[in-house]
Amino acid sequence: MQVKLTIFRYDPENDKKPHFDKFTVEAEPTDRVLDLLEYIKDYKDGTLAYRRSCAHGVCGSDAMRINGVNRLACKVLVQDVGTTLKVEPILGLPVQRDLIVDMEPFFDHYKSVIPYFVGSEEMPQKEQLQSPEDRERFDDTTKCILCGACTTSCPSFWANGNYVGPAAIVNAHRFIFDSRDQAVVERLKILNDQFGVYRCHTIFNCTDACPREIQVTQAVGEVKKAIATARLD
Amino acid sequence: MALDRKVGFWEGVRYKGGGPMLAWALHRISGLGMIIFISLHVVASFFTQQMGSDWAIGINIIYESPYFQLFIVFAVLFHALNGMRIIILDLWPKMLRYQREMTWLQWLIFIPIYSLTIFIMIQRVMAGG
Amino acid sequence: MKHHQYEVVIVGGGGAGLMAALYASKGASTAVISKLYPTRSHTGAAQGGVGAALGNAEEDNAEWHTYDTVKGSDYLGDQDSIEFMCKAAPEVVYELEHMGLPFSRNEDGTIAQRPFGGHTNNNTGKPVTRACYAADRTGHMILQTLYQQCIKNKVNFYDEYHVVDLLMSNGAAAGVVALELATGELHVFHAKAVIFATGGHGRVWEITSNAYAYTGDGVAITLRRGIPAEDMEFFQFHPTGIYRMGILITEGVRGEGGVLLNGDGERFMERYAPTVKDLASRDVVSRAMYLEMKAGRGINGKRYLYLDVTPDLVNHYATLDGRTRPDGRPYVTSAEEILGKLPDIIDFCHTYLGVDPVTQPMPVQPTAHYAMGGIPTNMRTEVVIDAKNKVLPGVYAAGEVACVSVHGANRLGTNSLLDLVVFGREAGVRAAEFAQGADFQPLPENPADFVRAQFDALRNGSGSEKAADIAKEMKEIMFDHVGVFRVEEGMQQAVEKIRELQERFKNVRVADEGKLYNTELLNIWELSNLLDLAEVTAVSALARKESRGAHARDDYPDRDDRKWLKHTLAWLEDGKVKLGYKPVVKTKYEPKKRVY
Amino acid sequence: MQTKKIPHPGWNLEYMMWMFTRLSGLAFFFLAIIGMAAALVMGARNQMDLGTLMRWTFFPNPNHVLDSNIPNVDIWANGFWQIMQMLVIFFGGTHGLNGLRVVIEDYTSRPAWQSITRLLFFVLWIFMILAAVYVILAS
Ligand SMILES: Cc1cc2nc3c(=O)[nH]c(=O)nc-3n(C[C@H](O)[C@H](O)[C@H](O)COP(=O)(O)OP(=O)(O)OC[C@H]3O[C@@H](n4cnc5c(N)ncnc54)[C@H](O)[C@@H]3O)c2cc1C
Ligand code: HEM
Ligand code: SF4
Ligand code: F3S
Ligand code: FES
Repeated sequence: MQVKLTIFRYDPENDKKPHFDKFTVEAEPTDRVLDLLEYIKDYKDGTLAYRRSCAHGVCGSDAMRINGVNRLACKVLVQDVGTTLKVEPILGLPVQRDLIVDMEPFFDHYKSVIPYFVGSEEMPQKEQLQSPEDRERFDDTTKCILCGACTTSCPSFWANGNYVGPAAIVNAHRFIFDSRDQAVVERLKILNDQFGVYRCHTIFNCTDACPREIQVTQAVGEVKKAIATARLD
Repeated sequence: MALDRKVGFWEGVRYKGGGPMLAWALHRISGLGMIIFISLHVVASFFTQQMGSDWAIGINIIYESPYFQLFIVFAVLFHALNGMRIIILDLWPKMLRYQREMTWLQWLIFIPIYSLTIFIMIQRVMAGG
Repeated sequence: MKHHQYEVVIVGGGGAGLMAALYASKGASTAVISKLYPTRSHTGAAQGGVGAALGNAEEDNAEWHTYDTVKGSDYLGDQDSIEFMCKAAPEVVYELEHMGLPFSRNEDGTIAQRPFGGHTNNNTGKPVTRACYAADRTGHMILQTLYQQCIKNKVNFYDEYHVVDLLMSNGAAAGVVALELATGELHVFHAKAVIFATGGHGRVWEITSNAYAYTGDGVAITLRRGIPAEDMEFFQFHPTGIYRMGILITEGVRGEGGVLLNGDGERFMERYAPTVKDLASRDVVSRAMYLEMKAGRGINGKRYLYLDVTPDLVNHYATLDGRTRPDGRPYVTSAEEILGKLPDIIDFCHTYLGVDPVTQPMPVQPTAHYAMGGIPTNMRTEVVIDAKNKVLPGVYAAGEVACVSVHGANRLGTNSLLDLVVFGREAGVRAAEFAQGADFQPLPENPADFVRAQFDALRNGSGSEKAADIAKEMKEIMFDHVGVFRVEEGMQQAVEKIRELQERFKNVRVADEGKLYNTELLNIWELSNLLDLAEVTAVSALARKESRGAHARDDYPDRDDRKWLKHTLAWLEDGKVKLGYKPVVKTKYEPKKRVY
Repeated sequence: MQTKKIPHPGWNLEYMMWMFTRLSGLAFFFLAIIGMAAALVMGARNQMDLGTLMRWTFFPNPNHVLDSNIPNVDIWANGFWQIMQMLVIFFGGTHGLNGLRVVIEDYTSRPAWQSITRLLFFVLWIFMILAAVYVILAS
């Protein structure tokens, strides 16, 4: 079958303004959108720039807007999105070239929420015990691959780049609800802030966009509740 | 050199969000609608009462017009129902998994009530009220 | 051109690189340079588990682990290194756990473990639970945890900097040259010690589980600088890649009781490995699959087989095998258990195949997976450059890019993640030690010239050839002739073809003249690396006239310990491959016939 | 996982207003139900002009229902309803003005702007409450 792609192009060295390029490629229904981009880069226009690595949805390189929603190009098949495609960079981060955006602000927010385990520094003799239930409690948010699809789908983040964004909250949640961690309150203090959880208005685009099917809004909600009630449950 | 991060209004609108995004937009619009209306109204009442000034009457005419009433009923009803949904979700974040169902339910409650209201209002207008 | 100076520079931000960074930064100023954001590294794709004889659920010990690894390596692994790694395993796993790694748990709160191919109880020969796992996302958790700890310890990162050359002066490391993707600018990193941790090169083959980024940059760079590559003919083909896509389906599926079936619905592994059956080591299973398909017993005669984990079938065979849980209860699984233990696999199958593994079998074929070979190092991760193991001062390698060699001719599942953390740590510690006792070597004059010449060649080609065509032809010929099964003729053809492609490559031209994010330039440069590695692989393979581990030849079906119990070293000199050999380190395990 | 108590992460404007928004949201429901029931009992049934009904419900003030055809509005003018009116106006005004503040702060990231808007809102809020209280007590 033939697939028509309209792709966002912007090269700061040559273009004043972004524009769209059209390509038509032959494809199988089970091809990934990433396969089409690869084909275009290989045979039609080598200057098309985007990120990719694993090609199966686990590294988080290729979040982009495909037909109006954030997706990983390697995790949508042609048969899922149809034969006319519009491919654009994710919103709310500066576009550096074509589909590549500057992820630094995103990672800065991530780094601001103590996204690491805080425990004792001693060299361990054995593992710290944790029951399967306690482990299960934060399983969902351990899956995050930092692709940025959630944060850049969030109207609150578009409006205000200071908002830490759902991805950062998801990663804080991963530690807040880990029974072994010892910096829970510090994280909650950081998120109990104007640019923390309160900029989330349950818009849910994040959950819809998450390629790892993390219940992002639920994670944000659980953090809000933990702050509101000073309880973890 | 990179393109600005600003997301324009239309850019945002073009993002294909789901029902909850629509609900959020409507919640915002209705909330703002109500507060602006009420503020004006309070100020107007104040002036009417104090100095019987005329412009308050002008405002009263606006909000007594059927179109405005349609809007304000919509705003109150939608905002109340949607607000309730948000409060429930805040209390039980686990319900967020059933978000889709909740949104359906909300519209299921909203539509009959609002239709009935419109029906009554139209009836009144027809009856020459 | 910008200059930077760090005592230790680490090339690669995957599991090995980050582990090295954590340790090196404790004793020396350290920078991690990575062409991908560290969290995009391929370690994140690893699924099944990290091997360590914790003995949490049943009896196990490091000795058994050592023996299994030696046997798995088809006796080509260096036994001192293997012993070192297996002994260190429990300790690093506990360390990872203390860094917050969310392992799955047993009822008693200890780290959960599952069986994996080739890992056995040495008394009974039955599979043992040795792979410590976090659902089927173990690599993801390791990568995230290490990155998180690096943030905590304020490690310096240069993300999306593509290292393109190694600098040496006076026969020792002087630094690296890197291209900053965002600006196209070249940076020179002046360093006392350089650690390579750039991962593998599976993109040489057509069907592969490996990422686009797996282009063997580390090995290619060092080859160009006169450092040999070791055991390149040994490349692991994982038995279960998703048909045509190569996406990996973890061995953990078979660990949970999944079974391979041929077109007749027969569980053919019983014929090839009567004791452990589907859990034989990977070379054995891949070869068996190849034979089945060759005999026309693929599904509908096609080149794939079924991997089946539907609970009924699993329970049926578990009963036949008399399989029990570690506590002695008979093994009975359920759809929920499978969903809980293999969530990502199920997701992949839904997304890419439209198949639900809980009710349907998955179509699989062997897929190029792991480089046992790489930059030769000793047990201390120091890079060695000849048959006498002469150390190249200041250059280190760890992870998949290195050949210690702990995997020999065939790597056991779960041993790679272990390799990363054990030798990554070792590299960090050693490099920092080295840096404390050494001075900076002077930088060579015009340090970026060698790289500029390479790039200029790519920019000024005639343009009569397309890089994509060359890549495609290379991948196909390598998969067909230097793949699971190999014969003289085929490999000869492959070598010739690769040489032809090398020639044609000179006519390739980079169309993109921009500086910012010129991904085309880098992709084509990476292709030149792949071509070099393909050539080295094919030549090394052609020379080795025996079958051992992943190197399985139709024309020499037996292992020949008398002639071939030795490591291959390959140099690239003036575009020609020169081979040499060095002995295998043996401590207590004498080579035996390998049966599972 | 069991419920675990943790130290409170701290009170601040954003936290308090978040809580207040939810609580006042709930309160509106009760106020509305009481107000509406009373209005219906007291004669709004015969009228059913929605605008009027709503004004009764939310702001039961004689002033408010002047243009209805219910002659006797004196029963509204007692202490109980005055308190109800004040509650409604306090909750409504605070909830709504705070909502407006939230919306504006969603779209402004400059700290300087923020202090100005906050001050403005504070003044507006006080004025609105005072005005409403005055209207209630004066009628
Ligand atoms: C699908 C899959 C499943 C696997 N499952 C398991 C398993 O269950 N158990 C197990 O033990 N092993 C498993 N493995 C193997 C194991 O995951 C890998 O061998 C291992 O992760 C390699 O780690 P690394 O640190 O060496 O490299 P990587 O994690 O890949 O890191 C390489 C790093 O080098 C950087 N880099 C590369 N080239 C350059 C350059 N030129 N300049 C700068 N930086 C560069 C990259 O950006 C990246 O950060 C699996 C592998 C795959 C592909
Ligand atoms: C039953 C009645 C009401 C309920 C349950 C309710 C509930 C809520 C909730 C939960 C929010 C927070 C939304 C969020 O954080 O995303 C909110 C916001 C808001 N409310 Fe109400 N509310 C009610 C009545 C009112 C009234 C009467 C007004 C007007 C005076 C009002 C004006 C606003 C405004 C302006 C906002 C901010 C909108 C936004 O942030 O998007 N609400 N309401
Ligand atoms: S939560 Fe999901 S969408 Fe957001 S960064 Fe993580 S994986 Fe991506
Ligand atoms: S889209 Fe944004 S507003 Fe909240 S629910 Fe998700 S973070
Ligand atoms: S390429 Fe890795 S997530 Fe798509």
